[in-house]
Amino acid sequence: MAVRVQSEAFDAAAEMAALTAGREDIGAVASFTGLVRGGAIRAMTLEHYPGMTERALAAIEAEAHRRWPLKASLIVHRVGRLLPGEPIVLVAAASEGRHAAFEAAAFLMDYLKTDAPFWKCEERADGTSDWVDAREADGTAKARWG
Amino acid sequence: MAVRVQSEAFDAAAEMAALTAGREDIGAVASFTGLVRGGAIRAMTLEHYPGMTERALAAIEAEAHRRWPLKASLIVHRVGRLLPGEPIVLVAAASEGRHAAFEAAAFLMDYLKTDAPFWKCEERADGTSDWVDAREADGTAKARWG
Amino acid sequence: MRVLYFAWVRERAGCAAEDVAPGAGVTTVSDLADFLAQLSPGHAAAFADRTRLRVAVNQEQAGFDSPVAANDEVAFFPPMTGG
Amino acid sequence: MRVLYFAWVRERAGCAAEDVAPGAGVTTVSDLADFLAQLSPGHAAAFADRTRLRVAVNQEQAGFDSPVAANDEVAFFPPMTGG
Repeated sequence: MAVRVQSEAFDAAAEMAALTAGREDIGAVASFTGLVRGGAIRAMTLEHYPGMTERALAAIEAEAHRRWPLKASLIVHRVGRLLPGEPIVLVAAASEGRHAAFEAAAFLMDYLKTDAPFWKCEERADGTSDWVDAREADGTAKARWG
Repeated sequence: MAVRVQSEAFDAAAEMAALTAGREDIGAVASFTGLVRGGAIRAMTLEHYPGMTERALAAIEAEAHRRWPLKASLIVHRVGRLLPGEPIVLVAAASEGRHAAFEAAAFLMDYLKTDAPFWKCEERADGTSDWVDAREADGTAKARWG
Repeated sequence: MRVLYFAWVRERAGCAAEDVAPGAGVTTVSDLADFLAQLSPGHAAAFADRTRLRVAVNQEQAGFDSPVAANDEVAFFPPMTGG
Repeated sequence: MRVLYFAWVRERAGCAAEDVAPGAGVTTVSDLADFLAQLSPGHAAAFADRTRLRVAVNQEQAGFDSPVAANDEVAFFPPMTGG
């Protein structure tokens, strides 16, 4: 179990490799990487609530371990100004079988979206910028876990 | 879209990095890595049906692209003799949003399990070896996609 | 009482954090919001539509009816948009 | 007709591939299985329980009722266990 919040870029590949390195008890790793999309967006700045963020992420990760028999897990979330193509978040869940791994990774993302204190501000190509509105769909996605 | 069958080890991290390299239109990448579990197993040998395997994997990948708006995808599956801790399979699905990516990655795995001509033979620690039986749960998992 | 603001709430309030002593009449988050809203026009704008605000008391999600006390850390922010 | 065997079906049949000419009476996979089963005791063992076998004709999944013709590639194998 590990949770990190950082402004530095992360190497999703290396993070996932580290998750299973030297382990022989992991049969399945599901991961999710969220990236900044370009197009109308020139950059994305992520603000967070230091202290509460780490607590919230650790609580979400602990809840995933309560619900599924996970062998390992990881949440890495960046803050600060990110450019299109850069990774924002990585979650990974490792277990014996694939269903637990897939479900836990989706669960981590759904809860992170609604319960972890991060806020995105988009800089658009026309020079304006604005805070991203929360999506109702994210509340719905969380609700499916009961 | 890419499908590969190979006896060489693969670097799941590098494969995933290549999937999004230079892209600004991908917001979400979900991946799954299956690994050989140790414990009672000393090694796992994967046999396949050359020709049909590639066709089956390409058909599964094409079906995923029909069902979800994917920006990229990847299936890499190893054959030959693998040791505990080694990766067997990597699937990844990239899209704008996370739900399509998660669902497509799970779909790829469920179909691969039942429709791609691979067979596992386990070498146990006691020196015996045996072909792995198909799991009924894999048929159930595939059936949920309709 | 330590009050924190994030995202556009911070921008409207004009500060990221402030220490306030709202007095004994302020016993809930709602009371505190009433008190903060009259500190400046920016604060008033920040608290104009409370349906758009979320709250944490001592770094745990809370509601406008949650109690607050003198040594609490209370944060106001929009719905979260990470990930 | 090219016949392929995989996994324990290959081990029982004693070969991975063989070319056969079963004659005009063999028009379905089921007919072909009957023909192959009498080639050797190993073949008989391979085809003893057809509920445990899966079939592909020309590298597409097929059934025991699927038609087969002289130039087809027909493969017999257990349910797949990849991934």
